[in-house]
Amino acid sequence: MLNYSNPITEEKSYSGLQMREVKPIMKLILRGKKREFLSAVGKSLNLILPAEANTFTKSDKLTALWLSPDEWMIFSNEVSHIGNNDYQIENLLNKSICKTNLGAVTDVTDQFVLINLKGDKIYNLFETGSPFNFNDFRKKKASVTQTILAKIDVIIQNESQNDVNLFVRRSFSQHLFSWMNDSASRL
Amino acid sequence: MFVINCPYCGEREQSEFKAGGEAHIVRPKQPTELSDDQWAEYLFMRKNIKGIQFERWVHTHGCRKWFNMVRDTSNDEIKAIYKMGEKPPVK
Amino acid sequence: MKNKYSIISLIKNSFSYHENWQKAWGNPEPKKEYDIIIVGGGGHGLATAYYLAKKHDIKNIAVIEKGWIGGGNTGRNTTIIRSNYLWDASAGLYDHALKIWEKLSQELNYNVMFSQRGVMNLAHNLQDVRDLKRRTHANRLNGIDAVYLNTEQVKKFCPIINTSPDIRYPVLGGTLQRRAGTARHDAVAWGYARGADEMGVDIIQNCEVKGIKRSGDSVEGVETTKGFIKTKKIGVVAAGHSSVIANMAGLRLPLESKPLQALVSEPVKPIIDTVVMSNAVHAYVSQSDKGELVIGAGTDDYVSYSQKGSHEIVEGTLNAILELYPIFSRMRMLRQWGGIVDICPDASPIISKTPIKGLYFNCGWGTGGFKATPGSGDLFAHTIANDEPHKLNAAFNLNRFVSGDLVDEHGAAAVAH
Amino acid sequence: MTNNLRVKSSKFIDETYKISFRFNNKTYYGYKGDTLASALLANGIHLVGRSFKYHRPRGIMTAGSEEPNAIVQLHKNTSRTEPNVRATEIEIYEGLEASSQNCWPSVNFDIGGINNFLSPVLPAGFYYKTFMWPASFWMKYEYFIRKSAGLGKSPTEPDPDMYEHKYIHCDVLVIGAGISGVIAAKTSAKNGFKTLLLDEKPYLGGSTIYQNSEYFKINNQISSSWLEKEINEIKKIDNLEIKTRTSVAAFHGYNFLLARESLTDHLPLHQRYEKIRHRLLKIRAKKVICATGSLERPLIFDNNDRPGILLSSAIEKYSNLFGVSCGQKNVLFTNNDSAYETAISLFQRGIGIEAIIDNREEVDSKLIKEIEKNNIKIYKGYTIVDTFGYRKINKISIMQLSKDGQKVVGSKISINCDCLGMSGGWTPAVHLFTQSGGKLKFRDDDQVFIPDKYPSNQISIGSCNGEFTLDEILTGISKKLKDFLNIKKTDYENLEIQSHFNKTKRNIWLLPSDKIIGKTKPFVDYQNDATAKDIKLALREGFRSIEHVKRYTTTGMGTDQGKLGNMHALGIISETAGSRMGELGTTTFRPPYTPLTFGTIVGRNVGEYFDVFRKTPIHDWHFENKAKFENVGQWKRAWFYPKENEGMHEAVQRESKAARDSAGILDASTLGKIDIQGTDASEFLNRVYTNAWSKLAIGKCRYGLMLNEDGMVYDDGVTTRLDENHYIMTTTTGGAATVLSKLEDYLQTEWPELDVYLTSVTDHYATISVCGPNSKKIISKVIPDIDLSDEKFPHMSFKKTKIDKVKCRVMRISFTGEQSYEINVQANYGKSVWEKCMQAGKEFNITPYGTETMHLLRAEKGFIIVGQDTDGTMTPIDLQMDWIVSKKKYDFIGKRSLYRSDTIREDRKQLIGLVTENPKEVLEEGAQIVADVSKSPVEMLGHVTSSYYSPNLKKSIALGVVKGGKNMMGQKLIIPMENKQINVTVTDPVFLDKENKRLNA
Repeated sequence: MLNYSNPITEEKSYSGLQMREVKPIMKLILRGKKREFLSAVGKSLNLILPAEANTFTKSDKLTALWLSPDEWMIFSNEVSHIGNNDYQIENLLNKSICKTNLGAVTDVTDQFVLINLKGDKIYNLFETGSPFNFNDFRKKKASVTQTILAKIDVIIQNESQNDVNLFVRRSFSQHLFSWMNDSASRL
Repeated sequence: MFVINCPYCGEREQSEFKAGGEAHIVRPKQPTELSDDQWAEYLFMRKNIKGIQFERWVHTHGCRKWFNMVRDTSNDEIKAIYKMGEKPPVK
Repeated sequence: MKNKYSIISLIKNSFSYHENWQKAWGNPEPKKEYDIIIVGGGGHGLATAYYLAKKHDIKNIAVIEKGWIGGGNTGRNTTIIRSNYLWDASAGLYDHALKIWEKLSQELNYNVMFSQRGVMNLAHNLQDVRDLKRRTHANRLNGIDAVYLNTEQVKKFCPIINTSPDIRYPVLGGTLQRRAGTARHDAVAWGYARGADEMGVDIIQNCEVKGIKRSGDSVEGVETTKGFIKTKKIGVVAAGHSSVIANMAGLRLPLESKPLQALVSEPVKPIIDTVVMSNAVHAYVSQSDKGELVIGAGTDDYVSYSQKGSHEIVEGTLNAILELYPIFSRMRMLRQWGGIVDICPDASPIISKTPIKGLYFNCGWGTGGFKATPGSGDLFAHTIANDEPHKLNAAFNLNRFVSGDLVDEHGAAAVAH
Repeated sequence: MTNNLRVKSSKFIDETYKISFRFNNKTYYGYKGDTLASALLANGIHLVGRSFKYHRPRGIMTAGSEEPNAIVQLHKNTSRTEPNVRATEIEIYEGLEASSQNCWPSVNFDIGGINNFLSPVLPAGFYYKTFMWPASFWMKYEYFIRKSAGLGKSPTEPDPDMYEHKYIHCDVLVIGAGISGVIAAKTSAKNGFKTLLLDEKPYLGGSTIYQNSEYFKINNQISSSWLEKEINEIKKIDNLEIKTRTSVAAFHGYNFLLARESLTDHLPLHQRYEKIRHRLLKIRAKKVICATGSLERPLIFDNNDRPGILLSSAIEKYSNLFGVSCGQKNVLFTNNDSAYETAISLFQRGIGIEAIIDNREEVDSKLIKEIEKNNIKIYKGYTIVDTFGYRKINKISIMQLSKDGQKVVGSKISINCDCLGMSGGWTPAVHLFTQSGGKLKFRDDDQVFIPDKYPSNQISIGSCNGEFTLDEILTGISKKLKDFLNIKKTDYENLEIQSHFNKTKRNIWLLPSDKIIGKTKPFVDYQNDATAKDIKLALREGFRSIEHVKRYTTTGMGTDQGKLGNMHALGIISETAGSRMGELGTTTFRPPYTPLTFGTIVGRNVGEYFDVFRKTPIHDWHFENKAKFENVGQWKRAWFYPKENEGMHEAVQRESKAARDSAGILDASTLGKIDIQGTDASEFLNRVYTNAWSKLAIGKCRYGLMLNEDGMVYDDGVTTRLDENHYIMTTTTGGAATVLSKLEDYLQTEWPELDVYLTSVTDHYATISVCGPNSKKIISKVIPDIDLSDEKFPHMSFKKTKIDKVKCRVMRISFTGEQSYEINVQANYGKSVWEKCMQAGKEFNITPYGTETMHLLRAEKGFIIVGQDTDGTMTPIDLQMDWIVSKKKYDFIGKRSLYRSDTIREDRKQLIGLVTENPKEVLEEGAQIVADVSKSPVEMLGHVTSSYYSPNLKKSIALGVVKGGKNMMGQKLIIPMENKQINVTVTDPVFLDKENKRLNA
């Protein structure tokens, strides 16, 4: 079996803040513009993609983040097995979306690293490196945003109060995690 | 540092965006039919207006969508923002 | 004749408490007609008028300035002067200027404080090294003094640079042009103004051009806030506002005007005695005679005439400064400001005739026009007087954007594997 | 010395907390709450520094951030040293060490003081008129000029402190916590707005908080008591954040502001470790309320710069707030009622007042009556004409003013004194307002500029809006706040105010003297030694605009940015030139309001966080195996893997040879990868690449070249057709981001009709390239299930497969000319697959190679590297890659530009190969290429773009671009080096295996 080496191996804990990578999490980018695309995805996944900007929707198994008017990221709520990256959902979507020319499905499981943050100092951390206005974001349910943190592109998802998922491209993730720890150590 | 109202994501800081120059310069459909002069006009010549300019921006660090902006280049006041393909607002 | 400036005249005037100095330049009302009108009273425009009067014996000239002379990019730049350009055409142009700089204080009888403290350009990656070596070889063959330095030589020439191999983008080497340096920007404008005024040039400030009058494909004069002024030849040297003037004449130029920022620190005793430029990490620094660190930042990516740029640009520049000079962390930014620079797609200027007879443009200097001031003025004067470019500025014509024969100075910006 | 000038205890000073500090190598004591300035004054020290040009002795002039003179060097010769620190701003702390600047050997005796005697020949701009002979001597003159200029000394060690940024988004930002600011903040926060209140000082309440006079009351309470209660209340409000020691540096457009929060500068040194020193606040506010107050104006008369001359309001502050008396024999000089407030304060504290000089002739107010009642002499209608005392003022001369204020009349009166307070009225602190783009208007009554047009959602209130007296401030504030915040009512609707301030003022910018101006030194800019006569000289010499005068005389260019003197400069210019003040305009106030350290601006983005550090999934392996790394964009790529004692050359030779002789392995994960899907994917590729794509079979790969619209090569890479409507494109490492955004741009703006989706998958895959004659054997061990035969898996084709259970993609493509396989596997399995390949290749001596070897190998095959062999001026034709430019396609990006008059020239620079006469001689990359060295200047034909010693060909090879090179095969050319000439021959750029036999070997 192949060894699995995810980029962030340590869980970090500070007063009011815990950070760790959650893996392996299946992640797919879905692209499409047509109404049929949305309904096909809905049927295949039993999940309605969010139409409202900066929000996400959720089913038992999956979460769907709005990224742009024709782009979503869906990811699995539970971790999957190490050593197997053949995803049923991807195959299903390939059939219902790609083969029917309704849109595109791309596996980005390792394109993005999911870092989960918990605690009441999450936003204090973000404020040290992100220009985004989190005032409403942190209060609003099911909010998601793409922005910059420490000069790096990130997707931030407000899972629930004091529980946030952050997605960052893998090649940036160790640098960002180190930066976040440096910042967190002084919050 | 502007606040830009992305037509898809809402108000964001300028640092999430990139500017793309003058808007509504349509790429010629038949470049081979153009003279060198006409091609140069498309390629390089710009109005570079001091005043109300129509220009393109992209939400690079957000939804990656291009859109148009009407901005007064003399004081950087943003007058309007509209999506690609939409008609520019009349002055 | 103006009274000559010298230590003797200073002492002499001190006895009369400096009450008897003459005006450096006058404040005339515009005449009805001039042989040549120069639009734009920055360094380039004033130098153009000066050389027209001096070398081409045309005295009936007006320089029209919408604000105050030297108030645009001349008075807002970081005053770096060098001629170590890659392409033959550029090297010819900028070295022509550098040679004039070397004698300018004496020529103008005005101390422009041209200080040949050397300009160093740093390399931070392997492609930088190739590019700088390429440039150095080209410079040498073009007769321009330039040498390539390895990291230790860089450190020796400017000991405060952090040349540790452990920094994010270590200094891998650099080039040095010793004849290069800095000058006092205001003095250049004022010195040319005084010289031009003495030969009869009218310097008209607070006079804005509102229109270019044409008859057929020739110019007839300019509409200004002080009325219509007739002329057969107009030389436009309006920097960031070139397109505005061009639009008046129904002309489009390959220019975009963007904010460029610079800043100075509080003055301190001498700490850096040369000019160091780093393209890769975007940091240009020198120290003025007053003791301020003079730091050039980059341009923003949008068109703006507001003379304001975004804070990120300044922050990014200081970021790079601290990477290369960690000792400056506790130095303080005293003042920051913005200018409007007109940038050509190939990052080279235009000194050219136009399709309109009698209308000439000198523009597109981007972020680097100051260094060319004397050469640009001299060659533009030649172009206007003879209705024909000098061989040194022939390559900088408008037609290159049609033919494709660009002078691509920024093309060498590398995108490596 | 004891604190003999500490006259009265103050609640702002903690006299139980004694602090020792050093100034000019002597130890002194002060109390917690003192600034360095107040502590020095308490110790009887006025002389703090020397001026910039004339090295005149200078003392403390103000009690705030506008201080021009009292600037010191902190902690000389240590890593925490800092030049030009204002003694009036720095709070003393245990261990503080300060010294005077710009003087030698000491501040009391400074050799540079000789400049004061030379001053007759050093008028404004003297340096423009001299130092020109002999011509070559400027550098020598300049050496001495530079040495004598500058103020403090730059640090010479890295900064031990840390800095941080914080982004704040608020509804209402209130700048300044004086009485107006406190009222505004309370009103805003109580109405539900998320409010931020900032003040540069360590305490709240501005100047009202130490106001202790019965003459100024609110609701029948002394104004300071009333305000204190308000302050106690606002501290309890939830959605109000208050930050003291926080100075707003810049006010940009769209209500974006920068402020510096100073966190440790007031702490004893040993308490600062591991703490953030400054925090740069990046504030975006929906609304901004400027309550920035006002600055007292000095008065301009001969020798108005001696130590012991202060602003009258500063004397009051030192006495009321710090309990320090600046002198025992005070004289106040004024043109308005403010100085009488000071006088009353001093009087109440038993501090001696010798006299008050008031340039107004007939004035009367309750304040003045109070002074007169106490038998303090007031000289009405008088002006000071001179002052005396070298290191400290000891005497003044006064004379009567003529009716029109233009002359002095009568005889001189001398008055002894040890301290002089000046009050020239008040200047609203509109700096931030104008920075934001606000336009000012001039109010003739009291000669002040006040805000006129607001460029963003903001207002100015209080004295920065020209409301100087308590009643002026408080009567309008309620309505203003209601309008601005759009609220119905405030707590301040019906305040009862008592204010006994007579507003008359006699403004004379330059006070007349009995001497001709040429003999006087009336300073306008103290720090830069610019006097009124310098300004007049500039005007005489034809400098007309305020900016010219400012630059010529250096007025307002000091570290105080002319906060005190700029108005006087304007006034003197307009009086001399006969123009009206309002029409002259003002000089531009540029950010920052008070200087900001570079460290603060940069924050934590130093050292390892200077820039992002991107790593491939296999990075750790390279690191463990001692690779040297090369920076490529933000990536760190393995450059070469030296074995013991190997230098780069040896390592690269070994790696290159191994790759061709047996097997090499390269981490190519940094290449950009773009997933392209959609029914128009083929059409899209047709438009963006120069070659045709429609007929590419599924499962096949093709090399593509991308141009800019100007026809110049922009990027290249291999694209694979995965399915009918599905491609995977690779780009160069450096080009990945720009290519994707360029393609998106075309899709969204030019070709929205195309059904194409682009998604970056660069980071999703680890890309492992195994090349060499044994690569097939190695891959067959790693992926046994796959048929690797040339028939089933030929060059330029692709297969989906699995390694163990992990799906991956394998392409048979080659950048080395060797048979070569590229495995793309999900990143988290990348390192494992790499190790598996290493394991499988062990018997074949599989050799990891880095970018340097990759560059060498591809050069042997004549493959270009975009950015190294091209420089933005090369077309595909120039690269001798005509074959890749489709003649059939109607259009693609850049096509039209290939047919311009210059791009079709035959003698453009073209890519060629070069071999040296001496096969051992390796050319320098970047060296120029010429045909003839006899002519001068030498005509340069081109340059060497890539150059290596090829261990496989056992000779030096190079690529270069040469004018007309295409038709120069076999021709001899010269590489002219500094000390020698190297003879070379032009060859085909493909040095090895032209027939491509090795691809299938």
